[in-house]
Amino acid sequence: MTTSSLPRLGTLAVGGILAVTLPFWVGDFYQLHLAALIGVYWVLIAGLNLVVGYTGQLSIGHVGLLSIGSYAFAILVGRYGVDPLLTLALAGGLGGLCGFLLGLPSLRLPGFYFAMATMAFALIMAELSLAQGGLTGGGAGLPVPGFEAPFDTPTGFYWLVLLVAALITWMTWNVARLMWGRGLIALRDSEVAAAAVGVPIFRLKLTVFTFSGVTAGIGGALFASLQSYITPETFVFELGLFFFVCIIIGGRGSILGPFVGTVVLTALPEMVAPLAKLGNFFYGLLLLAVVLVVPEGIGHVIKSVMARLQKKGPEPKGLQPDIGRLAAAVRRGMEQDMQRDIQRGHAS
Amino acid sequence: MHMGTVNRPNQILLDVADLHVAYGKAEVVHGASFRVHGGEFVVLLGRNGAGKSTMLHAISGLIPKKAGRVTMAGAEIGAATPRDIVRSGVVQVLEGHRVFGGLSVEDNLLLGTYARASRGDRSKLDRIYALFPELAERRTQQASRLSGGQQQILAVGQGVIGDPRLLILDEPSGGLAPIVIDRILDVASDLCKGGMAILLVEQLVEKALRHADYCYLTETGRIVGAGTPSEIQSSDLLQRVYLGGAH
Amino acid sequence: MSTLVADTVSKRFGGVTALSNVSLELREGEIHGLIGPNGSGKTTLLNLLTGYYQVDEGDIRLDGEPLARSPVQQRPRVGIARTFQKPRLLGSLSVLDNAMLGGWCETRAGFLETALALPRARREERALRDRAEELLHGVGLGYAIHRRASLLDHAEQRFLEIARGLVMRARFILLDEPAGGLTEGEIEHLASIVTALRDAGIGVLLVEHHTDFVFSVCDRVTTLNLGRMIKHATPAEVRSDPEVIRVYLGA
Amino acid sequence: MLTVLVSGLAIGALYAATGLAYNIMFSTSKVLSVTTGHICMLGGVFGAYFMLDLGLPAPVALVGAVLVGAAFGLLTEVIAIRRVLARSDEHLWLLSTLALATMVQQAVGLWWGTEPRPFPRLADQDFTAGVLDQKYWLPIAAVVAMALGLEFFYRRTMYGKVFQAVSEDAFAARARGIATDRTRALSFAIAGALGGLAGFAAGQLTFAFFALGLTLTLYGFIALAVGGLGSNVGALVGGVALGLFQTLATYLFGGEYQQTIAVGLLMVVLLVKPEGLFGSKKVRPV
Amino acid sequence: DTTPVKIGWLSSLTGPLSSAAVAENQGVKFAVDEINKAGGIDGRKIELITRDTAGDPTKAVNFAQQLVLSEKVDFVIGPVNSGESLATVPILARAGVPNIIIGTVDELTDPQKYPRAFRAIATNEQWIGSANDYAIKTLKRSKVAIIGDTTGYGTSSAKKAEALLADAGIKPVYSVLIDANKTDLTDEMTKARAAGADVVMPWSAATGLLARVLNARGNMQWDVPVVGHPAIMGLPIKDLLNKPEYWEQTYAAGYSSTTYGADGKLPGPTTALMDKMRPEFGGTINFTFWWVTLGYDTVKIIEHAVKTAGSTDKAAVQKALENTQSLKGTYADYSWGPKQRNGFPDSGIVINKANTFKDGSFEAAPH
Ligand SMILES: Nc1ncnc2c1ncn2[C@@H]1O[C@H](COP(=O)(O)OP(=O)(O)OP(=O)(O)O)[C@@H](O)[C@H]1O
Ligand SMILES: Nc1ncnc2c1ncn2[C@@H]1O[C@H](COP(=O)(O)OP(=O)(O)OP(=O)(O)O)[C@@H](O)[C@H]1O
Ligand SMILES: [Mg+2]
Ligand SMILES: [Mg+2]
Repeated sequence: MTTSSLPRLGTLAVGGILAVTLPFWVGDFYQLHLAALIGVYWVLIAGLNLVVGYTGQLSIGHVGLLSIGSYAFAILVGRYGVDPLLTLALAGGLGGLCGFLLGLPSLRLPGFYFAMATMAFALIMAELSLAQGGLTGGGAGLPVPGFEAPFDTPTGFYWLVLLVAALITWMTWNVARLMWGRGLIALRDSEVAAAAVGVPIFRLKLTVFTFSGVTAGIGGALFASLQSYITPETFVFELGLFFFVCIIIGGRGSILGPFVGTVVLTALPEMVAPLAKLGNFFYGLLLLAVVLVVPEGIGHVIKSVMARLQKKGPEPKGLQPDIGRLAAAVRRGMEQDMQRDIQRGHAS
Repeated sequence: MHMGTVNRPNQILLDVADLHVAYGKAEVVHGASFRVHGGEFVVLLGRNGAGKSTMLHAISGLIPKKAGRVTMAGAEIGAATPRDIVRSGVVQVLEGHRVFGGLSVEDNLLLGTYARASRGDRSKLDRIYALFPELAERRTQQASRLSGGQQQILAVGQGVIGDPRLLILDEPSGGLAPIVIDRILDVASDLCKGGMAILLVEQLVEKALRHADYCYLTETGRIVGAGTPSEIQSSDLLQRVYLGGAH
Repeated sequence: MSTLVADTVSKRFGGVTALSNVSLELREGEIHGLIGPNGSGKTTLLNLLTGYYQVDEGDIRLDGEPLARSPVQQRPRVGIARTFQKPRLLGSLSVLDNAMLGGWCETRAGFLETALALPRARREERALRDRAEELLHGVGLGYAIHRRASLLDHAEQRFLEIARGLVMRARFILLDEPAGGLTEGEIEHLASIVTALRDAGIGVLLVEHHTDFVFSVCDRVTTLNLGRMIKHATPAEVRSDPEVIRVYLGA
Repeated sequence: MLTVLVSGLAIGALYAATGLAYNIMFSTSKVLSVTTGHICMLGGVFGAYFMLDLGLPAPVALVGAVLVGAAFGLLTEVIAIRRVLARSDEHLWLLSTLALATMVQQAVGLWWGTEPRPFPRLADQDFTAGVLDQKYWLPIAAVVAMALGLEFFYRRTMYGKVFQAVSEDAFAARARGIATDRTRALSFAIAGALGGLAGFAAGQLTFAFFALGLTLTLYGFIALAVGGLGSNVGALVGGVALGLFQTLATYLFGGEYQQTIAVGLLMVVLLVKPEGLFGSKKVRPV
Repeated sequence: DTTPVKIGWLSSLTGPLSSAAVAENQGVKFAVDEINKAGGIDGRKIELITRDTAGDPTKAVNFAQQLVLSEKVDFVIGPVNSGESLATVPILARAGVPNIIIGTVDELTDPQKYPRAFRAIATNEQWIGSANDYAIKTLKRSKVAIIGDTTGYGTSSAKKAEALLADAGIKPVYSVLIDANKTDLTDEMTKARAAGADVVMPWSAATGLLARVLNARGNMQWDVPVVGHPAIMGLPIKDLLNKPEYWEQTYAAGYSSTTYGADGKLPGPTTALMDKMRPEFGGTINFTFWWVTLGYDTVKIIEHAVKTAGSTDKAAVQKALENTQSLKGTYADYSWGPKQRNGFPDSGIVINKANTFKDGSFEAAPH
């Protein structure tokens, strides 16, 4: 919601070029695989970030929506031979629909209730995928086909993921910086204030939650393809927790922060074997440390470091109304209002 | 800087010496010293943000002090817990009608006696109800359902029922009807006559001074003047403090 | 002329009758004071006008259109803004963003339009930003536009809430104890702002215990006691009314 | 069929106990701790550890389990709650308790093993007693004792009100001479002790199993939400209702949709009565 | 050529169901050490690269990618659990790396799709089939109650069991899936009895569930045999039983390699390995020893493959394994063929009596 500055654009450009050219300079294909996995996770997390980081709705069960996208992709492409790219879109649509249906009752619930409802949803999805063996292969799971050329190689798949991730990131960035972002943060910080300015609370929550369902569905399809085989055990509850933790550690109300969180939390345990052994203990410890030490998250730390770099002098104080300006602005507003009414009157 | 050398009758009850308080790195009270004598009605005046509430919170042990001595009836309470400070007879009514919204009016009042009687002292209720009849009418009502002003009255009642030796009132007039402000200040005066010392922070300077025995002026975390109400009113210090730049 | 009317409204909470048969007409281009003892129902009336509570009896009308059943979120759409006894702001956002939030109802761009940053979304954003900046300078917060709202002091928060209501293009703005905790100087600023709003044609409802302020700026004053209206007249008449003096002003 | 009812009652008692523990912690902090189920898990695991690995007699082990529970409750408050509440950001406590719960579960898994381990008999009774078996009535008795004890505690002291005052406005409570940190720690310790007791009493039913915690956290919460947050009667009724409902559903339709059914129950109740069966409505908004 | 032979070992050393993996790991490590001490395979040392997947399929996929793409291993052993194996097998197949399979799920092998995946362990079908055979032919029972759990493995095994029974013309009188952590099974067992079951067949790897089946049976004083998953013989079960005698009349598929003969002795190779490894276990063996033999054999199979192929060339290794007949191992004798990827012989399975656990091995069930 702040104006972009030149250094910021520069960083963005360098980051973009690095990301696009990654396959050419990365050490080996394993690292490319990791990069693709990060991208896939990010597709989901970027959408979830609007729900958790901006709207303050603590969904810890997005893994359930992820599994829907995954199974949809595996079944449609694997069994019915639907075009993978088309299925990617279909998976997004299905994820959105399920997000909508899940949100419809649960978004009315207050904080912790909602978190528990999403957790229960993840468990229910696991139950269903086991019980509906005819569709999902039950416990044995399903093989997942890859994409067609040019996305059938690790490099091609990586670029596909990158494209989708970039698109979704851009969309969430737009949402966050424009009017909707304010509305979402208003829901998070003060529902009373939100209602007072006319923000339709439930509709907003439902909209972003549905959007996060779409990204989860798309992410799920990509995830399944990357995994090449899915079983109910792929979609453990801890994975949902992981998404959530990425956002919190990254920092609420920021896009860069959760992205950094996703990268670090995905890559670190793979790179540092002892951490992998500790598994969830490590995530727990990290989460606790962040909550206690930097509750605003990595994103906030980055921001405040930047702010310190471009520090200005002491801030001025002292209310001094400018009545002339005020009256002029109010009058102008009223006139525009009247014109609008008149126009609307003509139209109707 | 003290103007008057007026005779302040009784023994020193509360003695604050060279108090410094900081929020994080920012110090907002820079060495304030003042005294309240037994049975005295003292008013602390100063503009918004001068640090009055901060001083009071520090006295009550609600926020840490950076430096300075606070004694109550000769006993050092600078490092004591809020609980011990309340037990030593200092009770503060916070600004901004802070009551326990989920509890009933009566339970709120009983909590005012908790520090001294851990099972609640019902015997004092009637006196409060007599002082504040609007509370009597609503004794079983949830405090959060009271209007803002009614909550403020309840907060004052909660302080009074604790039967302190020193009652600290931080802007009790906030959100009150003019007539109720007068009543509350009268009640404070009466309590004072009954032997309870009062330390009042107030924006309504004239009303406050009408009841006060002694007055301190604060500015940006310092005490910049003191004296009896008439001394204060006859000097131009008051004007300067409220218009800024009294140094 | 545009009016916001409470027509013989009553409101009960369990056994307590907070309001009974109270009527009030707020006209555009007028400052209307609402005073009364604590618990006399002022905030309740304000809550009825802004939709936080539903009326038990009577009606709320805007320009003759019934409004009583429309929800809170609907009021800003028809031009009714309010401020709170305790300011409700978004501490993590800048002052400008807080003010711009007031423009929610005017923003036509939907979610997808915004996500794809289509021209209309960007255009609306620019227009709103300009307008909010003007109004912030107008209420005197120009120096703090990019500050986090959580860093504002009490008075600044109050003024920001008013600016937010103005960004909303409110035709009526209802202020709940706006002078509470303000210094004399700040109250003067407040008075000049409120007067400017009236002169620009906005209707202002002022719920306030700071009687000097009320009597100096209001065009008309309504007094409540125990949920009933006891006096409705000019400031001078209300001020000298024996009943008002008895229950509210004191000697 | 009788065994179905009794075993439903027994597991429901455990849910109810978890719900009570939630309530106690909630009453001073407005925090719904994710560690609540883990407290019961620790009661079971440590009870088994004391008796089987250390060879202590049952009463000593009971005291030990209760103490471990209380210590963990205390730890939760000190580590995950105190600082977080001081910062007063809405939901940070959810994260900190989640973190602690994850760590505890993983640590117990590493130390105790991820397989369920046995919990010894407490009373001398043959295993053929059917519905009269101790594994059923011990948890039921424990939760009844807990409820009575709590009721007595709240009735005879002002703690109920003090707890609530602390949860609503800790700063103002301190101004009234309430030692808020200590009070909150006390409530967490009590919740921990009672949770430890419940986990111990249900040990034969659940075995000493590291992953019990998260399940109980969920079902205990559902029980509480159904019964009404903040109400102890609600926790009891909700727990028993959920236990019976679940066991009956499994009995009639098999276990494939166990969670779906439990959550379905919750959703229905919340949609009809958002504050739960015995909960109280929200207070004045502005 | 002295470059090391790189073996990737995807093990779930932590997390739920880690006990099998830990035992297998001992066998694997022992075999590697033994071969390396003896100079390696044709002079090439073995380099073992172990990755702990904690049973999580996503981690398993990552590590599988890492092993083949970064570490460029010559072989992969594992993973242990079916869920993770299902996910890694196609990846390893795509990379063309020979994979020694130690999961039992039938879908893991397929000569067309996964030509280089060779299974060493018995299949689920072999386990279930021989248990069914035992219940029907030896015990002469026909009214079967099947109990599965709601995990992936439990559901698919229960389904398989039903299918195999159907082939034998038997429809179970009672069949149910239960949450693996359900606290009490009295009602399910009561229902099974009411349905007239004369044998109970639990297909679940969850220790708690299996113990509760036996406890419920004992508490009800129901005299019915239980024939089921090998986990029901494991030592952890013993501790969870209300009474030791509840373990009577309980049978499961075991292996001839870890079954005491009529003379009270274990087969020669097993005894030999046990004696060699005993110092590592410090005397008695308190886990099912066949996990160790399996782990040991996986490395020996690789040794055989490299020796036969004369290199670690992947195609040559595939050829070598495809032409392996009756390779003598400790756990079993293995034969694979061009169309056969399951190397474990039917004859290697013996039904064991659960409560005869001694030194990690069992007695044969009565005939
Ligand atoms: N919790 C806090 N953290 C940081 N700074 C604070 C905090 N509370 C108050 N301050 C700052 O300390 C200074 C003194 O505030 P204080 O509330 O003590 O003033 P006051 O004299 O009581 O004013 P008022 O009349 O508005 O109540 C102010 O500048 C205020 O911004
Ligand atoms: N939600 C509620 N539930 C129960 N009673 C309520 C509720 N809201 C208001 N009341 C009661 O209605 C009466 C009027 O309250 P209201 O807040 O309107 O008073 P007010 O005039 O704004 O007073 P103040 O000047 O003190 O703010 C009070 O007696 C109050 O206790
Ligand atoms: Mg103050
Ligand atoms: Mg009010």
